[in-house]
Amino acid sequence: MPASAPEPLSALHGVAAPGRHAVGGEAPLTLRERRPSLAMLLARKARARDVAAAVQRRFGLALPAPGRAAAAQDASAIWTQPDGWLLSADGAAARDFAGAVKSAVGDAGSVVDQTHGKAVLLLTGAPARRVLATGCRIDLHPRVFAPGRSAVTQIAHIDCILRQVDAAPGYELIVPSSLAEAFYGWLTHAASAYGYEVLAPA
Amino acid sequence: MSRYSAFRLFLNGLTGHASWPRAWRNPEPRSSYDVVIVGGGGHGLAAAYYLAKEHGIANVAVVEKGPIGLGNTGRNTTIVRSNYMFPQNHRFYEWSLKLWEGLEQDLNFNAMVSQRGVLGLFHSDGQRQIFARRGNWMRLSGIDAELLDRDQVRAIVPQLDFDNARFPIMGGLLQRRGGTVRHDAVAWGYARAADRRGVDIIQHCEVTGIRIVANRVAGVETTRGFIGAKKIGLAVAGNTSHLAAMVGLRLPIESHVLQAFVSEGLKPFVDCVVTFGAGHFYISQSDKGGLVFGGNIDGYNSYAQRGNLPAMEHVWTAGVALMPALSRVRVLRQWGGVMDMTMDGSPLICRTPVEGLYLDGGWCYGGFKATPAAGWCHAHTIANDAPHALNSHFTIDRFRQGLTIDERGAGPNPWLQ
Amino acid sequence: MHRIDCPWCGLRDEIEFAYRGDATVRRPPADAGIDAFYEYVYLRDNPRGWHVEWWHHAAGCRQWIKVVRHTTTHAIHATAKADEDMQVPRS
Amino acid sequence: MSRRLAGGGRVDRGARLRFSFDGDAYEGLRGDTLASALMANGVRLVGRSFKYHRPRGIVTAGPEEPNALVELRGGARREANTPMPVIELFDGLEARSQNRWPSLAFDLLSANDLIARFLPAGFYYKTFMWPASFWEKVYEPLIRRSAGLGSAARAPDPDRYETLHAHCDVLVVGSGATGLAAARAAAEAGARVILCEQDFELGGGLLLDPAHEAWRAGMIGALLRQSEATVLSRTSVFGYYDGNVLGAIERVADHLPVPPDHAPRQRFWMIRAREVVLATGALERLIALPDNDRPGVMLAGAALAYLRRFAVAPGERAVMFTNNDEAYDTAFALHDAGIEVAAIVDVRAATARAEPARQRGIDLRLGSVVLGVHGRRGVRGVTVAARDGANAKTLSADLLCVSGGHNPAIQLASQSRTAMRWDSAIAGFVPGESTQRQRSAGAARGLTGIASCARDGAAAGAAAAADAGFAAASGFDLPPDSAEPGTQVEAFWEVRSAGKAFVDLQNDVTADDIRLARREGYEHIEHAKRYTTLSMATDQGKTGGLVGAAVLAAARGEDVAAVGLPTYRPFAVPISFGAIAGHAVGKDFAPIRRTALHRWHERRGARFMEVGPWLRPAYYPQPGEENDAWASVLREARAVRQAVGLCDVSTLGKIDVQGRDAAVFLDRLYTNTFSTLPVGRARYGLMLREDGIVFDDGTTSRLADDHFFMTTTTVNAARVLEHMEYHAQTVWPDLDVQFCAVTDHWASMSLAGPQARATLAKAVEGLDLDNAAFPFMGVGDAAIAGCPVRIFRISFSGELAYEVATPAGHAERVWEAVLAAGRAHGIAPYGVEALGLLRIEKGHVAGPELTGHTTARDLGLERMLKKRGDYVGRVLAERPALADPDRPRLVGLRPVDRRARLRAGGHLVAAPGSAESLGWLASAMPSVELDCWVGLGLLARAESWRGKCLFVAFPLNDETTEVEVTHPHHVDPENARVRA
Repeated sequence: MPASAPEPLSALHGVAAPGRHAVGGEAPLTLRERRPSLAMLLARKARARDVAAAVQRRFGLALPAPGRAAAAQDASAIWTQPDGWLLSADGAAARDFAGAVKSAVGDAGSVVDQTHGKAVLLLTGAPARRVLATGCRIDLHPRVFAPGRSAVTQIAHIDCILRQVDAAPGYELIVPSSLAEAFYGWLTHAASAYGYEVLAPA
Repeated sequence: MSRYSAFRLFLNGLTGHASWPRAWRNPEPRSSYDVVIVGGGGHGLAAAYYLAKEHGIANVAVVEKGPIGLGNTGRNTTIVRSNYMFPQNHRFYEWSLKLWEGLEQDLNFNAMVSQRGVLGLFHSDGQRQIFARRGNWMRLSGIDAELLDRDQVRAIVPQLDFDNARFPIMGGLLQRRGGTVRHDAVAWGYARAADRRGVDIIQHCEVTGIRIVANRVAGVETTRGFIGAKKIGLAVAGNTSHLAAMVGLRLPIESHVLQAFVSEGLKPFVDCVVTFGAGHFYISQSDKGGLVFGGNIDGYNSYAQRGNLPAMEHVWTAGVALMPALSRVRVLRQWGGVMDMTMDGSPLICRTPVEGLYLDGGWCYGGFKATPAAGWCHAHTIANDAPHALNSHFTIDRFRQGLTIDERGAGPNPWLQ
Repeated sequence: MHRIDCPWCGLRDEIEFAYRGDATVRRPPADAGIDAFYEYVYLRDNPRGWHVEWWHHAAGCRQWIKVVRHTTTHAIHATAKADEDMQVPRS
Repeated sequence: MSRRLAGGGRVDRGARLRFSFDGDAYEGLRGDTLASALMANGVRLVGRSFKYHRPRGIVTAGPEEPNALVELRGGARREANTPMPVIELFDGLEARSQNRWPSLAFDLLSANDLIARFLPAGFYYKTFMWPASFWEKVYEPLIRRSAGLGSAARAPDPDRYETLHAHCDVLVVGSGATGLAAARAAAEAGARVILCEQDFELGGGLLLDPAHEAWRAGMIGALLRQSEATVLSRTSVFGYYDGNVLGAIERVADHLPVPPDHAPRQRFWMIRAREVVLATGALERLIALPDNDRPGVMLAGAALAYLRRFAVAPGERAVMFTNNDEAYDTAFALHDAGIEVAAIVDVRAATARAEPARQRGIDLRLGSVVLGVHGRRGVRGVTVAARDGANAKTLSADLLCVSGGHNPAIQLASQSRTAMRWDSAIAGFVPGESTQRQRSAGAARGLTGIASCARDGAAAGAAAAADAGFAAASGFDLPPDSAEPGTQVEAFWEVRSAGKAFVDLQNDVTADDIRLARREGYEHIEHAKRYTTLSMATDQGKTGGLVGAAVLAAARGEDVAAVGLPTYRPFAVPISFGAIAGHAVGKDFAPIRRTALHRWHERRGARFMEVGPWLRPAYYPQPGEENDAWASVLREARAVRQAVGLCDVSTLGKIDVQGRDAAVFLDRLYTNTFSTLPVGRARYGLMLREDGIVFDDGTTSRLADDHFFMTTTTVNAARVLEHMEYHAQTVWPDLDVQFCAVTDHWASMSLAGPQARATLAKAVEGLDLDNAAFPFMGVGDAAIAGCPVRIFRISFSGELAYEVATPAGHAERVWEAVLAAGRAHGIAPYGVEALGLLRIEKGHVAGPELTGHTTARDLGLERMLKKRGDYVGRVLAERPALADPDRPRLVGLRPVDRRARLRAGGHLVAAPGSAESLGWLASAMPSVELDCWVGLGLLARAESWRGKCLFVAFPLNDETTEVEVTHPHHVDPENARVRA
């Protein structure tokens, strides 16, 4: 691994152009690309407890239960499968994040870098739930899905890891990078009924 | 006496149609028959008809748990064709097509055999090559097939999406002799013709058991009592496993539900049968004007004659992707049939390990178009206790031997067949 | 539309899953011979009634789960993880 | 002549809307339907029937309308068979009558009516058989042209559609008194409620009586104040599916000339409901009597709707024909509105309504029937008589209102698999015990009267909410009990007399047709339905289906209850294709997968091709090659053979495999061994299905003892992952192995050609490419342009080649750096076509050979089958027919005439004209090395043909080409280049 690789291009580079797409002057939705480092962490057979302890020690992060997400100072995690989590980190912690996770869990876990394999979008605003409901088949009503909840599902025929980040509501949408442009096309089409603003990537 | 013709229709018209006889009798079952056919769909009725006509065996009963012709015969998309890849299949279906071509005169019943052409579309070079291999093989076997390019397809079905499609249309394989047949009329026509040759059609008579003596059939237990039989033919596709289990037989079959749909009646919209190659969709237009269409099975074991929304969404989406003008057409009805899905997508017409018990099943998507030939081959196999060359490949044993006939190459995955 | 209660993810639409057939058949030992593998790969009870079957949660947690489902009513009696034994209701 | 009443109704007299019907201009009001607006304009003849082309008028005021169907709008938005009573009037609306020629008033095909005696039910099954060839040529074209109703649009629909996935605790279908009460009770209990109403106004029957307006408004207001209640008008629930999932279509913009920007025309609500309350009401049924189809014959409830809701006089002089008390409401309303009611003809001997009728001075004829209708294009009079036919008398009238009683609208309940039972009190079928989480309420289960329906609805709503776990107390006023007695129906279906008595108006099915069907043995209701087409028209027999069943029952001498109804299948109302297809049409039919280099390929002008969900560059035309794809493909392939080329192979499936047992797991998946593979090396692997047929192939590398990097073919990537998950989770759950798809994380590119090493050496940092240090099948990490890369020395083309993988975000930078490094060597990017050409020359198998039918031996890969140890497919591959040495086997093929072209899909035959296929040509391409076409085929008894000639038959093109059978490796059979 070279000491400092150049800045990578995101799968949405040139697709998600910042700007307002208003309806009647309104743009109640915001859409922002996020570019965290991502790593899949899969516990080895019968080592889930060791993995959890190691992640707690290293990142101060309690690995979440099914259907949940958790966040700490330097990393956050989404449950994706039994004994499997998608971990993410921003800023300084993002550097060689997969390596850092692997060094933390050692032979208790298998770690796979997914930073370039996914695109991450943050959709925020009052109509977000309704917009997602045109493609997302799970119930996002606040009685059953709230900040801290996550789901691995399919939205508009595209595999998507979904996490609610706040009560605005705001949702993080993580999709395969090869389908990011297709997903972005669907999402903006759905959001066009309400008006949305694309913010510069965070 | 009761022959159908325009002249007789005219005469009856003058007398208020009061003297038309029953199309088939409603007899009480006798205590025994030479052959009992289980299943009063097109296949069972055809087998009985051909037993009487071709083999002189008229002491035959067809037992049906409900009224005849309301299983898969009455719930398919009415397509007939013989455009299969493998000779074991295309020779059989070609014989079926030949029988369809002479059926109405043979039965004296207009089943509206309409050879309007069956056009399968391809969307890539790879698909073109597979279609070419299939079409060439058909031609080697003497069956009509034409490979069309995009412009030739456009001339036949101009309302396809040639300009904005996700998977552009590159051409198609056309079988002009393929087409549609009025499905209900097939059951009625065979019933009437078999009845006139002495076959007893016994409706509302459900088989509850098969009596075996020394590994040989003795008859069927039914809701109307025991009926003795020297030979028994099962023609109950959709429920073949259920009947086979009565004699302890497990089969390489899963039952799946396949949906079909019909639109409101429209003035002529699409002339031939069209099959989408990039999605699961086929469509034709009935003589009444309804667009009849379907797609793939729902994809799970089911004996329920009804389907669900996901398969419906797939089929309709594919329909509008193929023909954008369909978008504002309204659809009237949705229904489901239960398919015997075999592990290679091809049927069974064969003897079984039980002496005197014969099987016609495993039809997957092919049951309706096979009706005449399946009945014909089933009758031959029963009469001779040996298959005809046309169905000699359709055995249970082929799976054990590695002689599967897998048109799609999907392997032992019925939900993909 | 079937709504399947994934033991990991909760109630989800049928489309997230791939149906994968009878879950009571077991792969025979490697030396069991052709007949045993023939039965495993090809022969099915295909019951009219309750059926224990595999559904692969392909668009979710990627787990193979067991579902006890009725093949004429489509009612779902229970779901379970791959390594759990399933009881089939009597009726 | 305006039939609009001076006052009343729910129309806005201040909002005049212009519209046209059959080219004639009219005016209506906001709040009208097309039906009410035409009626207000005095138009009675609005359509022609299906078979006899008889003149028809408006019969109902709802979607159950059998007669008044039109083509609505024009051009790409034309919509056939649209029932007038559901068309909300908008300014500029255009509609045309259908199924007539040349005009509605003068329809030549109405000649069918004159010869109707020769066209009974099923006549076509008995004729058109002679001569045989005439069916397709003569009879059928005639039948097809005259069949059908309206014409569909021919152009793509310009409107958009939307799907909405909804979840609720209680779904209420119908917004009459029952539905409003149910929805409010459930919402106030705390449940999430969705209320669907098919009409554009909420209220159902409440809309027909101003006395209920205050209660209706109060209920709607209360419901709208509930934050968890979603109230949908113009929304028809069409189907009840498993899992308590229902489908509904919201007509978002059908009442507007065109949908507003960004708005869909229709929205498909897929509703997952914990509990459902069906408050679908009841539908009035007709009575079969001679000429009961004449324009001016109308159901009693419809006449009331036109009068009260739309303020239109449905006629000037009415006769009411009924078997129940409810119809009297209509008669009295007509009378009170100043329309003359010439008589009420009641089949019953007595009624509690006799007194109010007589008070109004209406001629009440008890124990009487209507024997027939006069007037061809519209009712001019009716003949009435005692039930035994005595005292026949003709009354002048232009309106015959008919009420044969009411059928609960049980379509949805029936779809939910609820069995129906006969209720003799209403002479109709009502829902029995529920099988899903569903209950029917109000008129939908046979109740009558606003108050009792509202009470039933409130109870059903509260119970549904409680079953869903919401039991907060709720309370609201119900409408007062009225003094009106419950309806007293006498089952009465048909007046038997000379003439056509219709039971299915749209399909022209008469009571005689039903009796004919029975005589001929079509006596089961499903047979009778199919033989006569009863209930198979667009209205699905909503007004006459039960009447037909009753006529059949009488003919069979049985009860209607025993005869039953045909099965109700979805849809409760017809729904448009587009609404269900939603967004995923046209280019959006399936999401496109793009590689990280996609935009580079676009900038370079690549022609793309679809490979599964992916778009891949087929080739890169250069100036001068725009109209000659072959020139590009051959140039790119030549560059690889002679210099060096670079190909985007990112679409290959990539799977990261880790764990203590990773090697053991791979040994069991692949036919060959991976546990012996050294770290830092790659190996070609072959996978079988359990039935012994080849499944997939690819190269898998060992990165560490417990870490592998697997590749699959592009098309099988998902299936291979599933196959691995099946075996890891269910067959060998004891193995410690984890895996994860990394296809999208890594971009990969194949650098191939004699100059590949020189090119790569110039670009790469941190890896010694010397043949000894980095041999064929070597794997190593390095950097290019500062970006991390992993380099695999593997080859698909048969040339010296390296596959360079880099995290996708670096793909363009690495790709361009490699191109720059190769510029001096004449590097060319090459696409999938050249890649295919190169692999065919080399004799490597791919998709066209891996068809799901071929074994490892068939493909010449038997060396890949390990002798010991378990692996998937090992046992069944030994089945007799799969082990047969005569099976078709991979060979190379070249034309004997070196200029001849080979076409994949041709069959191999021993001699021209032979019908026996010995095998087939799977792949073919022009060689850039041999100066002729080369192909790969599968040929039976291949060994005996080696070096001999046979023929490729392509009868579809009338082509036969003589070919020589060769080794499959057309290029470099010794495989020296890849090791150079």
